[in-house]
Amino acid sequence: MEHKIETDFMIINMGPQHPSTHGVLRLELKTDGEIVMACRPFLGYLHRCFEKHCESLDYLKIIPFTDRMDYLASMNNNWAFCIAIEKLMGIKVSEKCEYLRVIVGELNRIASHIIAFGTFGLDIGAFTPFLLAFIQREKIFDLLEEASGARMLYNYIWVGGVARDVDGDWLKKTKKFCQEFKPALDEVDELLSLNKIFVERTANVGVVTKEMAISYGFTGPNLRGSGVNWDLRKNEPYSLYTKFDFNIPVGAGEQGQVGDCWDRYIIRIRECRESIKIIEQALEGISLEGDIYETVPKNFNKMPKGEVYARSETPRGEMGIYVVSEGGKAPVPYRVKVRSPAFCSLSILEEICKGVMISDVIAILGSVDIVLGEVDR
Amino acid sequence: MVPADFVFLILATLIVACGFVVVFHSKIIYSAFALLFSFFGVGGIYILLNADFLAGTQLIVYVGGISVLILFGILLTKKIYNLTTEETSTQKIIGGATSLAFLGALAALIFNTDWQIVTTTQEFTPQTLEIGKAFMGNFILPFELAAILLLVALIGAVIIGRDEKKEEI
Amino acid sequence: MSYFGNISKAFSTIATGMKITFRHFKNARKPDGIFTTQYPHKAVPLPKFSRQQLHNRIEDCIGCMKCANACPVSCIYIETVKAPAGTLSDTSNGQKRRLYLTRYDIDMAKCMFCALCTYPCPTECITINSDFNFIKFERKDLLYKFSDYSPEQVEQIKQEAKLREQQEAAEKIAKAKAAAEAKLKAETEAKAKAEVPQVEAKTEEVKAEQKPETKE
Amino acid sequence: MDNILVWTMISILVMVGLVSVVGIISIYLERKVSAFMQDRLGPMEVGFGSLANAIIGKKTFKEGRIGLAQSLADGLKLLQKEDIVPKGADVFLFKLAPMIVFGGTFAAFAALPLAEYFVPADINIGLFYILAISSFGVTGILMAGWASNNKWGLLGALRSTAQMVSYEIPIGVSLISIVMICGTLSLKEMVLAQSGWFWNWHLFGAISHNGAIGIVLLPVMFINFLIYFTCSLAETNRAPFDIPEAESELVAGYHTEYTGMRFAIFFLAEYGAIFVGNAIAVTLFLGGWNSGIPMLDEANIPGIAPLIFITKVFVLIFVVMWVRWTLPRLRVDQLMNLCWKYLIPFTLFTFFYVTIYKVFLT
Repeated sequence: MEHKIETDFMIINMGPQHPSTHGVLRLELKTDGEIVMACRPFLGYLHRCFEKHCESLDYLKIIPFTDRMDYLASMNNNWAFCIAIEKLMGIKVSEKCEYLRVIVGELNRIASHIIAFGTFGLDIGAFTPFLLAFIQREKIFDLLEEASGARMLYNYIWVGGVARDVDGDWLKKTKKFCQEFKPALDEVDELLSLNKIFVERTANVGVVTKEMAISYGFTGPNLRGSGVNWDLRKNEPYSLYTKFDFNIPVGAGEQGQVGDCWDRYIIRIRECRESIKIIEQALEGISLEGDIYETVPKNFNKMPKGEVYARSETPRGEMGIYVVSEGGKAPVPYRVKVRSPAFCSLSILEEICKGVMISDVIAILGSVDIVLGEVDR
Repeated sequence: MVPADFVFLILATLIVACGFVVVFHSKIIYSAFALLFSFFGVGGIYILLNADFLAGTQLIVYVGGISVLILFGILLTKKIYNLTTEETSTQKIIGGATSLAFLGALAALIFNTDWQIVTTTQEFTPQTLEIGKAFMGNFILPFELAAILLLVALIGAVIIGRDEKKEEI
Repeated sequence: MSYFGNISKAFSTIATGMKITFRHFKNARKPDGIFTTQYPHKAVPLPKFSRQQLHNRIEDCIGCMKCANACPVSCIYIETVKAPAGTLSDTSNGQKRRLYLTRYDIDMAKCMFCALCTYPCPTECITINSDFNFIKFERKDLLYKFSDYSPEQVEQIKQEAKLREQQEAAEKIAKAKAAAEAKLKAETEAKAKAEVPQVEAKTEEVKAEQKPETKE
Repeated sequence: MDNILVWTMISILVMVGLVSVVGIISIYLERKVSAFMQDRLGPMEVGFGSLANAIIGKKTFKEGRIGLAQSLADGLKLLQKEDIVPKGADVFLFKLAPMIVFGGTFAAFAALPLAEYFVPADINIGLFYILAISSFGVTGILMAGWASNNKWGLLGALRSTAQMVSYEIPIGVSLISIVMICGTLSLKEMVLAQSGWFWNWHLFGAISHNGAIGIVLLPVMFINFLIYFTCSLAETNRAPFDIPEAESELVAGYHTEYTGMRFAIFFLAEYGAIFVGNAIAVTLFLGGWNSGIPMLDEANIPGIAPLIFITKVFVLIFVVMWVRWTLPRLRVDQLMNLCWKYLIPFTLFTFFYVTIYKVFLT
């Protein structure tokens, strides 16, 4: 046919105020009817100058600011920063503190994954699994509040130790939670994972191949969803992770292709189970004797000169902290740079959101699980 | 004046007014919506004439089907928010003259016809049964022919649609 | 997947899901079936260490500024005036208080609830408690003033302190003068015994010594 | 003439009341059902007493404890809200749209047979009329989407129309099977044909028409019922077919820009449409106002017929809500796939089956 009906592309701004952009992300969609021809993410609506801020703050004072980066996994952020500073200062943290860090870190990983798969389900349209999972998240918050004093922004893991000690009662409660959590997770899993509509919506959608994932710097569950077996807890163990027995779930394309949204989703559910395993082992191993403030430095006046890069596995992937210290009597870092996993995950949107439908953009965005606080910092 | 006359006047005004909007409004979307209401009014007239089945069909086919299709087509075109019809004034005189002549001819026909006004005292009877019987009885051949025609049109549409899609891919 | 396989899969998975939601619906009548509570009527107790609101027991505060220095967002404002010894009572853990706290304000609008200020406090007077219900209609109401003194009292204290300072300074100057005079006297006495040129140089030395004393 | 006018006014008023009451009850039910399925409490504070207290400003009545008046209070709140017409919107069409949507639903209420003596408009082609008039609401949705000058609204309207137009086909074909068995389009006669014991319902075949041999229609009728139910979900934009107002995709679809009372009218119309859709299912498949047990029917207990009918409809509405709070949402193309690849072939099959039954077995 020679005569072609001309159609115009419609440019739609998805966000910054939109129910499922997970914060203040703006996506500029160029659509042909329902089909997205191009998708460009615009960031920076939540930029709070975290890195610049650090240059005028004491090392201890930076920790509450790291809470606010990835506000869904504050513990892991605290931890990443502390690992960097401890590496620079050469502090060896006591075993009790490490156990505590592992427990709260993994609890927070579960809480973060609950948000990830819960809101993913919400984006697809299933409301109930989201709320059922949130009940468990509340329980985790209760535990973390008892340990640290806050429900979301903990400021719990300090350089050289942790902020507060826990008692045997808390350990018992955590153990009880672990037992209660398993059936609750199974319920959500049953409700959502294999549901035909859910599978239709997520399998074979937003496929990120192994090569693509690596070249875009994917880390964490997103990378493992694409079939790469890489987890810093196993491959470059820090803290006590060599002691625990756990598996790294890897996407296998059970419902569609390797690296589709369903794979990224199911990895998170399975990782929750592994985290529970780790917590249970840590609860066995921990002893309540010992001082948690033992290795906490009194001040940072004797900070060595130098630079350090440390990375750790947060729920969203590999968080790298780069700190330059001027040393001597300056108790503030000269420069702090954060390599945030969500930022790298977000950058793939432009490539995989071509030729999909508007509903798929939502699914893809939900499945890569970004937190804008961490993207913009 | 009986209520029926009153209703008729309302419906007739609706149809004619909407017809004017269809022709004269500069925004094509208004024309489309007006066409829809015009169809709706015609459906009302059918009810007034005791043709209930026909009225239902009018609603389901013209209002629910054809108008929506037209609206759909308009909404999918580009620049939908300020789409206007082209108004060229080259043919104004000829066009006006033709339509006036046509109107005059129609009027003459209407006034010269000897309309037989039948006043029935019988109750309203449903038409569905009779229509069904007519379709399956005396008029089976035209009915089937229409069905075949529609089928051909349907298949043709599918084939045209497919071709275009192949090109795109 | 086959056509009918698809259908049966859809039916079975949908049935599983519906079963689960119906179970929750049915369990809603049971006491533990519902997770949420009606908040103002029934509140979930907070743990003891919940970090919600900063509080300062002003009678224990010694105005050491450690909390203000520890705050990452600088939301604690402290002003102190030196008090004469013995006028203020000791803190509950036996520390001496030497300063009038004319201003101890915490701006809860700026506070980020990290509780870093509570750790270095030597008298443990600044605490973070679990009272979360401090909603205010205006932002300026979130500036909590802990100081005991009213503005007039503050003004008075400041004036008194100024007076005291002046008095002390004057006393010191007088003392120093007296001392210098005494010295001078002694020296002149000594000088009278010694030779003339040495005297001038010595009086200059005394003057240099006098200066830092008066400054204090 | 006077008589006709008075009666028309009365029945219109009754129907407006019925639509509003149905809307309010369904909204309350929706909130409670969803809450219980998600381990929440749902509305608890606003009882009729507390609502009255709030209105008169004194504490005279006893406060409510299960939030019965919540949706009424919501309605009152929406009435007081500012009525915003977005800049660049087509004001006339923007204001007309909710009326048309509501009008479509409201007109459909007229033909519902609540009881043998209570059919507001007992027309001979009741079923046909309801199908026809509810297609009128589609245009209102298109109008709303276009007039609000919002791209999400437009997308929602397009989706909604495409969905409603294509789902009308399986609905029509599945209902034709029943029409063939009954030989009438009148809803009243269809219900009358199902009186007596519950196995006379069309859901269990055509036993009431042809005796025991009607049982061969049972599987087909089950399929028909399921298909009709699925399609009525799609027709009323309910989950899992709520793509026109998919909250996570299109913000709120065609009523994104609507506020206050206009939004409330859309809301009422939606719940009204759900009621109509399920009322047709009850009328055609589940015996309408017959309780299924002759002892509990109108003949023995006067005045129970409308209650039975409404109860049955609300049971189905509960299922609609249950489905909504369980299932995720389909994508647009999958929705069309489901319609053209699964539902239409099956309805055609049942149609064919019923034809054969009608021709050879009766």
